[in-house]
Amino acid sequence: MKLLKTLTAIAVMTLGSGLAQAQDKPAELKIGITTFISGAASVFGVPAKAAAELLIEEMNAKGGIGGVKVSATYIDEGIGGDKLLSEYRRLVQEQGVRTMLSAISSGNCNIVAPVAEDLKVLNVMWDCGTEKVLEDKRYKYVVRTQANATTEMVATVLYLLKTKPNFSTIAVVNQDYAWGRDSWEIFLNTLKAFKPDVKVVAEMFPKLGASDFSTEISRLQALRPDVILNTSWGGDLDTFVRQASQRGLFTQGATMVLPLAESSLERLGATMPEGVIVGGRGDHYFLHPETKDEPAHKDFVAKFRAKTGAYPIYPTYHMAQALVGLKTGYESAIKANGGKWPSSEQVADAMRKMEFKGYGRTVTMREDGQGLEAQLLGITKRVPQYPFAVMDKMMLVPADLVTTPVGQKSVAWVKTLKADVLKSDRLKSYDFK
Amino acid sequence: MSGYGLLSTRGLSLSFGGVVAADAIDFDLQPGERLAVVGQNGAGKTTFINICTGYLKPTSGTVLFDAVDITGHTPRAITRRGVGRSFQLPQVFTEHTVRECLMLAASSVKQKHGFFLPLAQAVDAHEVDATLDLLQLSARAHDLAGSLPEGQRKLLDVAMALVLRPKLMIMDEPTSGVSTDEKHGLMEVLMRALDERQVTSIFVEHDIDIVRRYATRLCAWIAGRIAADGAPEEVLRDPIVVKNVIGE
Amino acid sequence: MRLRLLIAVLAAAVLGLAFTFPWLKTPILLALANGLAVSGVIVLIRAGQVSFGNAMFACLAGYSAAFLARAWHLDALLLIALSCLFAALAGAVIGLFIVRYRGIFFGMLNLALSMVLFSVLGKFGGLTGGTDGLRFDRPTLGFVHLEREPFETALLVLALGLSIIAGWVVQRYFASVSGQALAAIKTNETRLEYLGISAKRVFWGGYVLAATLCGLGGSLFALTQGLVTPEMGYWVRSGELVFIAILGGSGHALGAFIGAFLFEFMKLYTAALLTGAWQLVMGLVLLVMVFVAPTGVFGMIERRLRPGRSA
Amino acid sequence: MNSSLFALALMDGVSYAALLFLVALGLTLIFGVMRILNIAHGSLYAWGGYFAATLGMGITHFGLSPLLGLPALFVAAIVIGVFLATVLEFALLRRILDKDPILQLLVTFAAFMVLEDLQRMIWGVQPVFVSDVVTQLGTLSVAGVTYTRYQLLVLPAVAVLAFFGLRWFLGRTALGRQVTAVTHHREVATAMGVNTGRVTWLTIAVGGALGALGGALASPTTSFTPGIGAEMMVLSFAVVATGGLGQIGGAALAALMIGLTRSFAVYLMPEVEVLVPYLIMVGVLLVRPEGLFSTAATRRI
Repeated sequence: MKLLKTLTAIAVMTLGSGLAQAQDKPAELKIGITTFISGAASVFGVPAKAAAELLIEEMNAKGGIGGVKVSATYIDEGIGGDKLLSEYRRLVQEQGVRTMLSAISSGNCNIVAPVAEDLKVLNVMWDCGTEKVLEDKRYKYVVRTQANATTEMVATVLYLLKTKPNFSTIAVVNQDYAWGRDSWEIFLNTLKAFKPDVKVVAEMFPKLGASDFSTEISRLQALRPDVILNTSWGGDLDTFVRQASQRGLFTQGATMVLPLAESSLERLGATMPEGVIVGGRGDHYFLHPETKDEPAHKDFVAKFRAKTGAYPIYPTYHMAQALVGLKTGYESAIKANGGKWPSSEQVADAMRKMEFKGYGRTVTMREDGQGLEAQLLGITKRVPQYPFAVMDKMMLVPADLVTTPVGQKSVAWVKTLKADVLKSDRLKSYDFK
Repeated sequence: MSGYGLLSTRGLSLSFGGVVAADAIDFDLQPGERLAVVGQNGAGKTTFINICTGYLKPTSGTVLFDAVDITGHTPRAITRRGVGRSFQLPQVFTEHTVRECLMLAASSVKQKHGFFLPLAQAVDAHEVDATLDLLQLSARAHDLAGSLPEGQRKLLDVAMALVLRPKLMIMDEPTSGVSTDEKHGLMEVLMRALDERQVTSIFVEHDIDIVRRYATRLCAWIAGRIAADGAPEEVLRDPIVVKNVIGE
Repeated sequence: MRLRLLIAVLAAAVLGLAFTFPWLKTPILLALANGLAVSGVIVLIRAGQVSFGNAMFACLAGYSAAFLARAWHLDALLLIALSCLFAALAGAVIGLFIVRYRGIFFGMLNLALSMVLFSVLGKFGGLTGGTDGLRFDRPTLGFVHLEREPFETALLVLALGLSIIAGWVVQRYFASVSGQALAAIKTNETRLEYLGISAKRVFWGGYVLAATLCGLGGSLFALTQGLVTPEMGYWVRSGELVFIAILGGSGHALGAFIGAFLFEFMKLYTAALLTGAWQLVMGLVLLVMVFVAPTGVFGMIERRLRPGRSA
Repeated sequence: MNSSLFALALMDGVSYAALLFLVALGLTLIFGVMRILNIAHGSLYAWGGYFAATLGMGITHFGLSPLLGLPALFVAAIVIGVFLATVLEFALLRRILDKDPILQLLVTFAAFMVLEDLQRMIWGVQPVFVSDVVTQLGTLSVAGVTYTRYQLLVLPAVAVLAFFGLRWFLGRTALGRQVTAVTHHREVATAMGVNTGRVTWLTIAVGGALGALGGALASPTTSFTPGIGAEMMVLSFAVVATGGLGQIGGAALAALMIGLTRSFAVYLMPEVEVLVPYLIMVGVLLVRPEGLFSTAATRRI
């Protein structure tokens, strides 16, 4: 009766965890965090997890959220969408978690959002980019504490046009999955709004986790486009940059646009050449021109380096935003609730009408649950202070300029963009200091 | 050329590499015969059997069974026409019991390959038991075929062919790998079985006594050809045979 | 017979647990879905063949269920039936040429085909939702609209019933003429031919049955999750199915389900207790099984049940 | 597609095929002697790459001469390859020779899973690479396209050397002949007094080293991340099956077919790129069920 033994064993193990409901102030606030611990995307997930541990510890030291200590359980997104879903359910149904921070992967956000709604748990999308999830369906329990793909891509186009107004051809090498395809769609539509006559000379979508881009690079070298876009990340991006620089693709005069490369700068070290346009999916950077000297930020960078030996990258900042956002949301909900502990919907509701500040500019939340987060881009530069490239000629793009208004669809909206956005005096530029 | 026998070949040739395994063999077997085949290893005995039962395809020539051209047919098709075969290395289902092996064979006669019809119900038990008795395997009926000693494996090998009710039974060295003192017992059982079922038979044999005792006709194979063919005694007296086959 | 009793007890235990601890429903459903797919794998193992691509049929069934659900909002029962049918058809077609192969080639060809499916599903995102897969809304079950909880309960009972039927079918098949001939493929195909039985046709039958069972598992999996992804067909998934078969024991359909449950809970608790060591644990368990108990857990139980004969 | 692009695709294809071939060669060699398809071979590739990268970092870290870069790759490959292969052989493979092929396959599958996680525990999840070697060797320009000497010359050269070296070893040397003997008929070889145990171990060591070498040589141009082993393993399977199990020449041809078709696909129809290896494999096996170079052996009955 081995099976029966196992089952009863589990039964006993789980007997304790009853259904911790909202309303009465709980002993601790259980939150579930999904992040990549295995798989290629763990280059984001693992640092983000480290940041979460760091920040939750700090938060609890300062009394937690509304006087309640926070305890986090982590789920590995690397196990695949379907397994993730059952883990997610287990956390909610078995351990009675009512607050989830999920997810990194856009695919996983699309998966968990409806389930969260169905299970009536608050789900904070803390890092995923897909704009569709909040544009296609109105959610009650789902919010996002950072920008979305549209904001990021439109800002990237603006920065490209600011730094290199005159070009006629572009080629793209994106990972072959939702993010790679969608980000290119938005980018191209936006670009066409400003430059209707731009010519796309090659669209290449090597598979996610590809280990060899030689052929793509040869093709790019033969085609010699003015601009090359690559929105990939992690190992794929590293490999591409390395193989490209080994083969002198960077020295051929094409402007390389790598909107996620902020997360690879330290890893790539000397391999990353100067003059490449890089971004970090938001306005966060350990050398953020406006916040790098704020004590809180400095403290975070120092602690994070002490813990992991590396500088924080954008996913760690997104994690920080999610946690600060959650705290702000809970506390305003508690206030609204006359000091009583709020229900998930009350918090979800409060999180739609609040402002909060992580380590970048203040993020404003909209009624559709989408956060308005400014965007920071720059051009790589070598400096003696760091063994890796840093961002120079940085530009901060306010989110409202480049984010689809509530109720509109990005694909349609970006086509309506007018060139005068480029002249906006709210686009602030900073050099590396 | 006379008319065709039960099994006939015309100009049957097969060569792989440089080796000529069958060299324009013309051969006729009449119903009721009990043909022994002698010849040294590599003389082409097994090759001949393999061609006749469809395991190998000849480079040229034809094989006829019951005056029907079966050249190059699959072993399956030829078996269905009524040619049973046993092997030098017994081919049994080592992970089935002796009885299951026979039942499986029996089931194929009826051509019932039901997905749900249990094997036991698909075959006629008497038939199976009769064959088991006939080849003195009843005692081992419920042992795994893989666990049988060589001699009984040989019997099972034959039994599986015999349960198909063949017109012709071709046995490749039925007594090889069996100790000399068991050989005669084995042959007795086999021959009784073949008589009772009135099956014409061909058997490859090295032991001259056995040939003398059981064969009605003898063919001597040399280098892919039938060097001598006739009544056992005269063939065994044939000097070429004495020189190349018996080797005295 | 004691085996029947055991099955009854286990089935009761499963239901009992599901009702006592609602959160267990999802894992139990997944285990049953896996068990069904694995009972298909066991059929192939009977013939001495192991496929490193059988998850493709689960994947195909899952996607067809998802398509049908999105296109016509069919009832869950219909979805299961149709997607199984589809898997069966796919198995029949692929089987036509794949039954010519044995051993490593059989395994590798299945793997290759499943990888083709996997890549195609990932590539043509417009149609298949790409690597993110397809979501579909909870369908009616027996033409009744159900909330998540009752839906899961109903689905669980249904899955349990289907599993018992499937197990019975498989065992019945093993005892049948075709089933016995299938087992003979493992030991002596030549003799099979010399009995006038077509090994290929027999194997084809087994392959189609295996595909159908995997399809059944896949459709239940899809209904449980309301989501299908190409991952369902990735070759490692097929590897897991074979792993489960060895863990549970390939001698009896029950082994498939025992294995599937052990697997599911191993997974749950490794994920929770030793995150990041899942493959390590799985690998070690597999090694132990192969060397210590090649007949799997069912093999051990069976020896208890009838001390006389050890298969 | 004009002739210069054709040339480019050709060169990309060849350098890709070179790596593929090295890995597949190891796999097919081991199969030849043990009749076991070693699924853990993919891990050897990954470990080779990671270990080479570690050595490379060591070189830069201790400020040793960068000229050591290239030799270091081979050292890494041989050390880790022989080490892992030996562990596998003594711990597992030699114990399963007489087991059911299914179980054999599963044992190596298990070994693969274990090695995958161990590798993640040792080298973590961050992409790992060291590319100094490539930068030193410099580049050369063909039809206005810059190639690294490393990819264009070194990789194919190593592959060709491995191919003929192995041919020579198996055909001309006494030890090689023993290996061939074991490949053809284990029992007979043993009867003839060949020390099968030693020969087997030798072959596995060589095969393992080749797998690791594939990884080591890939490490300067590729980021090593978890999962890269599984990736390469499925590919090398496709190569070996297409070429015919145990067929060295077959592996070479299959690797070229797959490498070239893939790179042409990137130019002509990028959508099918990922499918190429599998389509080729299925296509070939449909026509030649035993793969390109081997022929069906009729069972003695």
